Amino acid sequence: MKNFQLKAKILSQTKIKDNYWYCELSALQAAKIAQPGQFINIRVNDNFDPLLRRPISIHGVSGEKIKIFYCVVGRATEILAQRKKGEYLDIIGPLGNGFNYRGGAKSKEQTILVAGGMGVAPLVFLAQKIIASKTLVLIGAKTKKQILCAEEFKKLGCQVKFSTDDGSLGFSGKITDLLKTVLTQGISSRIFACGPAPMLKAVTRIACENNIDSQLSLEEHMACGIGACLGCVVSTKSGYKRVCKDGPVFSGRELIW
Amino acid sequence: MKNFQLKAKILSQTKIKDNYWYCELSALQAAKIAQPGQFINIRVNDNFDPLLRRPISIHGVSGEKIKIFYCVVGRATEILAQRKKGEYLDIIGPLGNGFNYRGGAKSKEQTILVAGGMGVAPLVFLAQKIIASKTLVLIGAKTKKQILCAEEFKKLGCQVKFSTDDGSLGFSGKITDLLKTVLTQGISSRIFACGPAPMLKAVTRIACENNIDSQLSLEEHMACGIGACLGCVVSTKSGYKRVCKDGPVFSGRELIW
Amino acid sequence: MKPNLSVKIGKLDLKNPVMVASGTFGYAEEFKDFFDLKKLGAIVTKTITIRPRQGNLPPRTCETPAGMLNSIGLENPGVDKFIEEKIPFLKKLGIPVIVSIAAEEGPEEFIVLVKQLDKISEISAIELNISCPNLQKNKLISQDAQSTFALVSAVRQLTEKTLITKLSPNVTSISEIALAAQNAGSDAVALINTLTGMSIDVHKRIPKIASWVGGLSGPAIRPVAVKMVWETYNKIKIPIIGMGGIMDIESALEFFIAGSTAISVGTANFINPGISLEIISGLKAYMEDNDIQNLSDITGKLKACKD
Amino acid sequence: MKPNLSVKIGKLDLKNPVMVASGTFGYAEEFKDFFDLKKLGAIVTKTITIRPRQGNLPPRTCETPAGMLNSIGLENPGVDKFIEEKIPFLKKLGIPVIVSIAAEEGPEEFIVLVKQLDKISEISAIELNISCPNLQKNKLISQDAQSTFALVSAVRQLTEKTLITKLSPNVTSISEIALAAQNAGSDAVALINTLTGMSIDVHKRIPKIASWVGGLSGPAIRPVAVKMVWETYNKIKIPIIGMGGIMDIESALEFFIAGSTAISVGTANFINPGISLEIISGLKAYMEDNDIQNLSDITGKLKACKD
Ligand SMILES: Cc1cc2nc3c(=O)[nH]c(=O)nc-3n(C[C@H](O)[C@H](O)[C@H](O)COP(=O)(O)OP(=O)(O)OC[C@H]3O[C@@H](n4cnc5c(N)ncnc54)[C@H](O)[C@@H]3O)c2cc1C
Ligand SMILES: Cc1cc2nc3c(=O)[nH]c(=O)nc-3n(C[C@H](O)[C@H](O)[C@H](O)COP(=O)(O)OP(=O)(O)OC[C@H]3O[C@@H](n4cnc5c(N)ncnc54)[C@H](O)[C@@H]3O)c2cc1C
Ligand SMILES: Cc1cc2nc3c(=O)[nH]c(=O)nc-3n(C[C@H](O)[C@H](O)[C@H](O)COP(=O)(O)O)c2cc1C
Ligand SMILES: Cc1cc2nc3c(=O)[nH]c(=O)nc-3n(C[C@H](O)[C@H](O)[C@H](O)COP(=O)(O)O)c2cc1C
Ligand code: FES
Ligand code: FES
Repeated sequence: MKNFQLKAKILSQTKIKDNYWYCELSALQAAKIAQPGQFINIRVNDNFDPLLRRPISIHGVSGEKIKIFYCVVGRATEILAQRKKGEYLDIIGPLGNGFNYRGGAKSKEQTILVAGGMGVAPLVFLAQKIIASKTLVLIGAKTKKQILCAEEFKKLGCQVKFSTDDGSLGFSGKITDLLKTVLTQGISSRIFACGPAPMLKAVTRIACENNIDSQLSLEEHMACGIGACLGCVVSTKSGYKRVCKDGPVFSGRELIW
Repeated sequence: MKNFQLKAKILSQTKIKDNYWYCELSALQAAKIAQPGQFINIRVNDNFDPLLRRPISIHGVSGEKIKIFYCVVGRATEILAQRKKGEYLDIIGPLGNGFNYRGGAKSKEQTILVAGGMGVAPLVFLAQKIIASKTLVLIGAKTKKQILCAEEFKKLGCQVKFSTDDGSLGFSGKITDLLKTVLTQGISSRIFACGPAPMLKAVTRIACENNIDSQLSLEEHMACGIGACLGCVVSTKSGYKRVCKDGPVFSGRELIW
Repeated sequence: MKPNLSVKIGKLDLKNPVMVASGTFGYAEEFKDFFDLKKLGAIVTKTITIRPRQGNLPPRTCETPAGMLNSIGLENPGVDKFIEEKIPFLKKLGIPVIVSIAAEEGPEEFIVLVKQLDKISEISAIELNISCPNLQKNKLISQDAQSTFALVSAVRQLTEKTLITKLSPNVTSISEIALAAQNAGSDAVALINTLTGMSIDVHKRIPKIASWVGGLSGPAIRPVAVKMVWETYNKIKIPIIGMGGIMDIESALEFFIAGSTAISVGTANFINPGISLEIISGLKAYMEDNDIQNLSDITGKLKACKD
Repeated sequence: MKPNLSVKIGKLDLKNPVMVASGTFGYAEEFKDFFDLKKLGAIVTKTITIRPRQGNLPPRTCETPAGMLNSIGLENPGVDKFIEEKIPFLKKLGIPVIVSIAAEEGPEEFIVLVKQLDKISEISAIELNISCPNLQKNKLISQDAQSTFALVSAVRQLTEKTLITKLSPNVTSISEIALAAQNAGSDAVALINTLTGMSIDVHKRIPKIASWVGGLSGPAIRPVAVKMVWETYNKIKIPIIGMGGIMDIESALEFFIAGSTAISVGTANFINPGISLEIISGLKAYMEDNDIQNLSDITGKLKACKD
């Protein structure tokens, strides 16, 4: 698949709540071919501090638009949030290998999406592409306030369940414990997950124990984002692989946690 | 005189023309004591690139307001111009020793202000403080379009003459040749000048030849702006002096060009 | 007057002096979407070793002010697989291919590698990476003039191909090492490799990259690199390939004026994959604007400051 | 639990470990408007020499990516005028005053200076600046372990005051030089001084600072400095005063965790004159948040990365 370096116009930039921002970019060439699980690599300004681009998942696509959903956690995301509608962002994308969602689920089996924290970002895009009625989304966070994108998933027709560490919404405890419970209740054929590394590790193990396919979207610190620097590797059964190029989505079967 | 480090609110930010910007800051403590010829040292953003503050003359003061007038010539001034009304700028000031304008001109003698290019910036503030009816302002630039602040000086009641390299306005040629002509026509007691170094050098010589006091506002690259690093020195008869602390205004008599 | 951008490095004729730095351009394939690779002056490949190397544990990179640290640890497929899998693509580009090589254990590995690569006609030149900070060694070859001389001399006897010696900035005097390389028969020197550096996550109290220490690159190190090029230019006669924080045409020009015959773009490839082309056209424009016919008219032509 | 910020450097008891770096704080007067200077752990003065020095030609500073170059050339009033004019103000502050000294021509000047300063009770410690890159010398004392040993040994015999040796990063192995300073009786080492660097105005083709080469400081060099502190911490026993690009509490903490007993704030004073106080309070907050009683509980306490 081809990558593009584009000057993408900011079509909208909206604070959803707290540090969470939703932004739409005009990036026709990239939008046309983008797949769920892929990301764009954004240069937030023209200076050399911050120096590197920042990888942000593609949260959705419509027409010429690429939608992103991000959290301000440090300097680059802070600068990104200050960029205004009408300005241009230098982006590269769509990058990486997304979720392999085609085929898959047999008639009665459901697909489970497991989203921890910001992990919702790529999964909303994925949910648009698969049959919503057969999709169960688990969204986990520390507390109710941090539960993200529930409405988006519901609008798409997915069934949504929550877990919060403090029990303020849905299942009280870890999202992976909710996943275990859910797996005992129905027939699931595959799990797609995105979230913090410890969560993904646990999801992989649970999927494995239940003999279900899992696909995990990983994060590693990236310098180039295009597979050139070999900076962003993870251990797999066939040696180190690059999260940016060979991933960010990996099958649970190949990863060595 | 005391210096302050302040978070100054941007009260207005206006493009005058081309790369020239006029900006008003709320900085009560600094405004209260600011003198013509002094400057403020601005941190244009929170990142480390650009790293250093940028010195900008005080263009005027009213109440809590400090007014600046600047030209976008590089990265820091570009970022400055992007900062919006309502945002805060980290400034230090008022810094340096300004023009010594008190006393001075005897009854029939006039004061001459010589402004080359952006050199108008501090001289407008100076013109407010001296008796306008006895002040002649020479403004020089390459071409008519680059003549700045003429209206400001006129409104204050100063007599204004122009020089342009291409003759598109006023005297055709160098501002220093205009100065020479002017000096043959009336009795002048003192010259205040700000502009490019070669102009200031010529002004110093002309003033000296005519036995008139001159005060020049100099520029040097500054790291600290508060006299600590010894970076911004110029040669004077009593050795190197710091532009930021001992200047930026120096008497023509002390400078060694 | 059309400016002439061609330069000569040893036996190599480059149509322009802009190359890409080892380790920052993979084996070129990753960049094919971003610009026409044929326009590059030359390509320097990621350093290879005899055996395949897994490289270091992740995390391998982190950002620093105007720079980055890396500790890839020379992950590479090994020379045989390199020849088999990477050379065909590089060959098709029809531009000079400079292969960077390193030893994992002892200098004799350079001998083995050079002998093998010498036979491959698609390879235009060999770069001796004796300055990689990411192999846990006490002292690098390029941190000692005698070791540098010995290594380069030994290799020189084995090949007629253009030999480039890549130097480390982590030394008291880089020009002494460059001189040793020249005296041993190196056709050119490439400088600088990364400065050793370290960055700490103060909340977890762990280093930000798993191997503790890494190599610092990017605009942060440019003044150090420019100074080293200038110092070396004044001491040696062979061409210098300058690099370290080149981000745009202006910073590229700094290196030419300081004495580089050619330049390499490194970290900038990550931020702006098409930057090499921008530099090539910027160079043309600069030469035209300044009535410069040949690059040699600016190489090392730094004058004193005065009013 | 109230965190204890005090540290000991030789005979010096500092109420907190935050000092200001030589040459970046003048003789303290310039900063009095910005914060209560009494709150500093110690002040290191601009380096002085026996005779007054004019310093280098301007321009003396320029900006670089996340850094700056300087070539002040040790402009100073000379030791006599320093004692007469600067000590009275410093004395009034009531905090430890560390006087930095350098030689213009030969090492014997250090002897003269130390003898003279030894008699002055207001001076708490002496810092030997054997690493200033802005005196046009071929090789600095601190670029050679033997010369460092010889100089420090000679000076050690002349004073009971705390002796700090300031080291240059422009060396192959800074920890070897630090070891030499320790073995010669230095009470502490301060690192790093600036990296030599150069920056070019490509339009005029002249260096941006008049002396061609200058010293690079600021956040750009931080990873190099942190690495050198860590390397040195693992080799010597005397305290390290760490510096190089400290801009805020986080970067200050990097230096403690890498092995510094105290830190110096340099270039950051130019950007945020009150930064030292912010670091002192940030340090208190960090210790409280992490239940740390004494600074020594984090000094050099870097752990390996792992999941
Ligand atoms: C494939 C991928 C997809 C992502 N998608 C999203 C998303 O849709 N929404 C979202 O909010 N975040 C996403 N992230 C995370 C996002 O990239 C980081 O939050 C961002 O880079 C932080 O930059 P910062 O300067 O604000 O914070 P910093 O202060 O630099 O760092 C904060 C954290 O972000 C990490 N980080 C910093 N730079 C990089 C980099 N170049 N590459 C990878 N990680 C880095 C740091 O390790 C640190 O843990 C994604 C990351 C990856 C790898
Ligand atoms: C006392 C004083 C008063 C000034 N008043 C005004 C004013 O009222 N309006 C105005 O438009 N300009 C003024 N200047 C000039 C202004 O400071 C520079 O234009 C500005 O710093 C350029 O920054 P930059 O990043 O945009 O450009 P750069 O790309 O950094 O450089 C462009 C030019 O500005 C000079 N410069 C850069 N940094 C500094 C620095 N830290 N100190 C001094 N010079 C620097 C460079 O040497 C170069 O010639 C003044 C300068 C001084 C010393
Ligand atoms: C991620 C990364 C990997 C590198 N790998 C190599 C390498 O394999 N061999 C080598 O000689 N230099 C390697 N380098 C050093 C670069 O070739 C170059 O010398 C250095 O980065 C300075 O240039 P820059 O600041 O433009 O990046 C690497 C640099 C980076 C950033
Ligand atoms: C303008 C300037 C002047 C300096 N003068 C001296 C000096 O006189 N003596 C000295 O030992 N170090 C001097 N230094 C070096 C600093 O003390 C410090 O070691 C170095 O700048 C690194 O720290 P930083 O990055 O925090 O500035 C100077 C640094 C700067 C920026
Ligand atoms: S970030 Fe460079 S290979 Fe993945
Ligand atoms: S800028 Fe530091 S003394 Fe003037």
